Amino acid sequence: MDKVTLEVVRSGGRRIRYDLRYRKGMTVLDALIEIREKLDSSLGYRHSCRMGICGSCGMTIEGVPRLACQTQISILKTDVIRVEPLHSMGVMRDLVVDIAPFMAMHKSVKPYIMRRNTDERDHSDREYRVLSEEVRRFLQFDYCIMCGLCYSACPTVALDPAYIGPQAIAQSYRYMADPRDEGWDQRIDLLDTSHGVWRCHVAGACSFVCPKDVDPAKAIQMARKEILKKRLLRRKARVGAQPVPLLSSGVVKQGVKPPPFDFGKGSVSRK
Amino acid sequence: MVEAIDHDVIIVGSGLAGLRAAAQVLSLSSGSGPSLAVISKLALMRSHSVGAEGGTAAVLYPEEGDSLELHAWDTIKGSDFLADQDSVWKFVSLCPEEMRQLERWGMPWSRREDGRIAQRPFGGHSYDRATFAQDKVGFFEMRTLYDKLQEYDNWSRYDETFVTSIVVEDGTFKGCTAIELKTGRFVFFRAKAAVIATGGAGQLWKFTATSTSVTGDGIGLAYRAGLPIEDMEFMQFHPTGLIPRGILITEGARGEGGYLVNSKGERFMERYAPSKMELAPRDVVSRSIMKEIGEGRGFKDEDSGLSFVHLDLRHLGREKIDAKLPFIKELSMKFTGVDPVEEPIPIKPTAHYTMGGIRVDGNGRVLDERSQAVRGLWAAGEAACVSIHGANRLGANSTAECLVYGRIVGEDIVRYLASDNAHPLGNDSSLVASEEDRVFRGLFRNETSSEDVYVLKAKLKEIMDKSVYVFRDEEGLTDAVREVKELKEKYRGVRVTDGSKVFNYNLLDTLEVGVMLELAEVVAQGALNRRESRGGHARLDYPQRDDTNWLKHTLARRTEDGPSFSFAPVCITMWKPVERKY
Amino acid sequence: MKESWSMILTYISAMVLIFVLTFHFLLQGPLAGKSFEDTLAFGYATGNLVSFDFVFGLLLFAAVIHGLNGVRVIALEWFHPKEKAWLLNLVVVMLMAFFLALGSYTLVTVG
Amino acid sequence: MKKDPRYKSGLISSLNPFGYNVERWSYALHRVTGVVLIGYLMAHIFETFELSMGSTAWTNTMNALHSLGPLELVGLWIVAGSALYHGANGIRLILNEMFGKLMGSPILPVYPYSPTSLGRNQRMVVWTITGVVLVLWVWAGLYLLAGLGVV
Repeated sequence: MDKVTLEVVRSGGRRIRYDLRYRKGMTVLDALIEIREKLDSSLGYRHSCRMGICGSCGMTIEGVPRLACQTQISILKTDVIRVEPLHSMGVMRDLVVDIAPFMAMHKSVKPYIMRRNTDERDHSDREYRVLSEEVRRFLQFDYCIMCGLCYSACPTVALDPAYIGPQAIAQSYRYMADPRDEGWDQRIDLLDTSHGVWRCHVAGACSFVCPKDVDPAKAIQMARKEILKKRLLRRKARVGAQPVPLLSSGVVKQGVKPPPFDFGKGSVSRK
Repeated sequence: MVEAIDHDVIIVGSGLAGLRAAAQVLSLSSGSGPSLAVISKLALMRSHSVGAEGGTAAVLYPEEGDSLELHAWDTIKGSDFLADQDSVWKFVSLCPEEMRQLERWGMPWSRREDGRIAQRPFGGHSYDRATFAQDKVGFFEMRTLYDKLQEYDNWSRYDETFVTSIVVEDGTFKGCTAIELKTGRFVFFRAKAAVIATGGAGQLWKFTATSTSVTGDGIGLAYRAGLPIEDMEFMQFHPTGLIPRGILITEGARGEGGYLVNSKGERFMERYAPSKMELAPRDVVSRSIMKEIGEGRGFKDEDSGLSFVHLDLRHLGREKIDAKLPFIKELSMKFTGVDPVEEPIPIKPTAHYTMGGIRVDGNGRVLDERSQAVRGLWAAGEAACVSIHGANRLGANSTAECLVYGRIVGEDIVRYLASDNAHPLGNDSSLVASEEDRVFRGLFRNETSSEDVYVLKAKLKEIMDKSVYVFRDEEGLTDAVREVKELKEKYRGVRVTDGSKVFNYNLLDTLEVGVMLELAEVVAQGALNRRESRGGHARLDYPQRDDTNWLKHTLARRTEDGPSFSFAPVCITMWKPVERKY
Repeated sequence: MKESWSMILTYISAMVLIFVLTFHFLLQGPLAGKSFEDTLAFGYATGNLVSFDFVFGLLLFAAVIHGLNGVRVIALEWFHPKEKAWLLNLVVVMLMAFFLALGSYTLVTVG
Repeated sequence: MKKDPRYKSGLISSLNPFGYNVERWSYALHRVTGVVLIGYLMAHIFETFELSMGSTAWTNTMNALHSLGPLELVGLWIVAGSALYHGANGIRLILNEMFGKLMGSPILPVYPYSPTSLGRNQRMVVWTITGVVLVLWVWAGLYLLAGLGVV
């Protein structure tokens, strides 16, 4: 197959076809770039990193939300590729959708380390002691690049714009499972609302489309378990990880030594 | 009439430096602090900083053999002694605090057995001081900082707002003009303080590890405002860029034990850096790879026509690759169809980091041509040239620089606003009207566009890849300067062909190419002037480093017919330059 | 009143329903040697209600609570009421009360 | 209910599982069967209410139902199928939602990705349920429509 056609849904629902020459390893984003540079400079779409890590180029390709930069045309097994904007989001121009509500849902679950002693968190010089297996309990959910694919694949989001969405709940659980976080109770009350975690019905579409295997469906069920632990089993919040003192001042090992200073040490201001 | 938006502080660029500066301003003045705005050409979490993979250098365990002096020495030696040593000292002493500050904000650093932050070996560092989080350290740092900003409500975010120019009048920053893509509005941000943190200019090259948004706009802002930009000819070519696009394969792959192998199956690095081998600094490794390819010991990729060598990770085994380098495996399988556990990865040096940038002092304040600080204007991260990297940056020092100087700039701004000489918001100046005219009437004139901006962009990238790459010579550089000047001439005939007011990416591309052409001229001309080989700038016709008359920073200022060059002394406060061997 | 309580109620009623409906479907028809028409006979139907009145009471409550909670979930998602959420809850509760009353009346009068 | 300005959102799009994983199909089925069951439950409560009105009222109701002809039995068969699927899938959902089973524990993702929530445990249960429900549904069909399957 040396020719490929992209049928792009433009603003107002117009479907326009573009014919391109196919190159080995060509992705949908390559095709879109070629369209804007050679065929139609008014085609609106977002992109930046072209290596699947920034999350700008989410769109619905062949009916399923995907990242355009990492979707090889060869795996789509069709000569005419249907490209549409992400579902369940407001279209602003062609394939550019409004991600502000999605970002607002992320902010609504307070996704940051909460500590009772915020001064120690913001202005001390210690580090919290966290073991590797403790990191493993939440790290998978920290891989989220906020591309919005799970949000647009979720059936409940399609129905209920007030639903906070799989991404936000997965981030809330990421902080619930972080040993350093002491906001367990607050996070449970934030999720346990009529448009919160209970609106998820385990359709699994979020985990199916996630480009980074963050598995939000799993995070949501674990968040649910935390809520049930609190409501039914009357479980209490555990104390966050404690700061660890800096290493003792005694020198343990002699390291490589740089050559001696040619002048006195210290910063001579200049320029 | 241009609509004015007032803020106390505006941060242009939302990468690591921008977000860290915002986090510092907000956390210092929790609650009633200054009105802060973060302006970004992309949405807030999309900046290229998410692509940083390797690690962040910091002296976390001085008791176990590391020391601030050693980190400073590695950085200065790595920079081929062009770095300003007083800033390097300030930088290395603040790095450890930054690592722990991010840890307290939720950063998922990889851990040692005793629960402390882990570190791993990295190129050019004589101690394993690259703090890492899997192999996506930049991404996790961005996530941590972005999440930290969600705690505060007293700041406003301007996603997808492209800053076209900054207004600096009689040594004071007044504001900046910008286009809001969402509405197409042309706005004038007025502020007492601004930070330019927009990153480097890797997109001047075709084979580059940078995102398509890294076009050096911030450096262009200062350059077009008449401020000097420094050391632009020093461009770092990261040795391992994935064929065919140049996507970055982190140095951590070599840090974990990967080998560089040529077509004869030899680990050729022992010929170029006998002691450090693959973990020599990036300029040394890039030059070695290009020599191997030049002497016919490389491979050839039929589709893209690029020649390359192999990065072999097979001996590391599946467990170690999945545990320590999962993103590398994902990238090489997704973008070049090679599973690093079974086959070696095809790589070639790729344009990666801009050592040069806006000239700033130790506190990140932008300096004008008389080396006086411009009131109310800072720059941080890759866009700035404090010059702690000099001629070549050590791996893992860039994310560290963004964090350290993001914090320094944040603190400096809060101090500046608290002091009485914070000047009132500037009134509308004539520059704003002329900028609006340049952008809208200049590029939207209706007669047909005689030049296609994308053709010019492709030609520029070809030129830079051909003659301003790892190895440069007099003849190639003179051609490059001439051809870039021709492209600039043709750029006058460019018209924006997309008439839409909302999300006009064609206008964005056109403005970006304008900046790229100006910066390319500075890079090519600067490289032509510098008749020596130092760090990332390697001249075939002047292979030796010439400290007697080239141990100085290049400064370029914009004039009507191109950049005018001057020089500035290098601040040597710790070590005199010595011969650099690895 | 947190949303979780209504969901916990739904879950518990669901678990009850699994057992009670297995009884209602299988033990009263196919496994009891009765064809479908036989089960419709007035005598057999009332006999069941009398002898298993407790089981049918449980079945009624679990079914109505679970079912109408489900309706509430679907309505909540479809209309996503902001201020008028209490109205939706009220309507659902009233429906529950009505059907429970009707069902209980049948059980009481027949039993 | 004003029209949702978001692209391809609303009831139809939320229930459209095309191109997605099998769990999304079972979500749509679960919801549809739920609506069928609640409809039948309300009718069934009214119907059994006739029992308390004496045998003549009961026989009239039965005759009214029989007047529907085959529609009545086919309708009941559909309700039986809905109850079977809704119940069986409900067990899977409770295992997931209340007890957090079948989802697997957090892992470090390794490319090529396969989320554990849609992994072997989940799929095994999904397909066993579908098999069991189909078998029972055939039995219900025989029982209702052909009067067979009586033990």
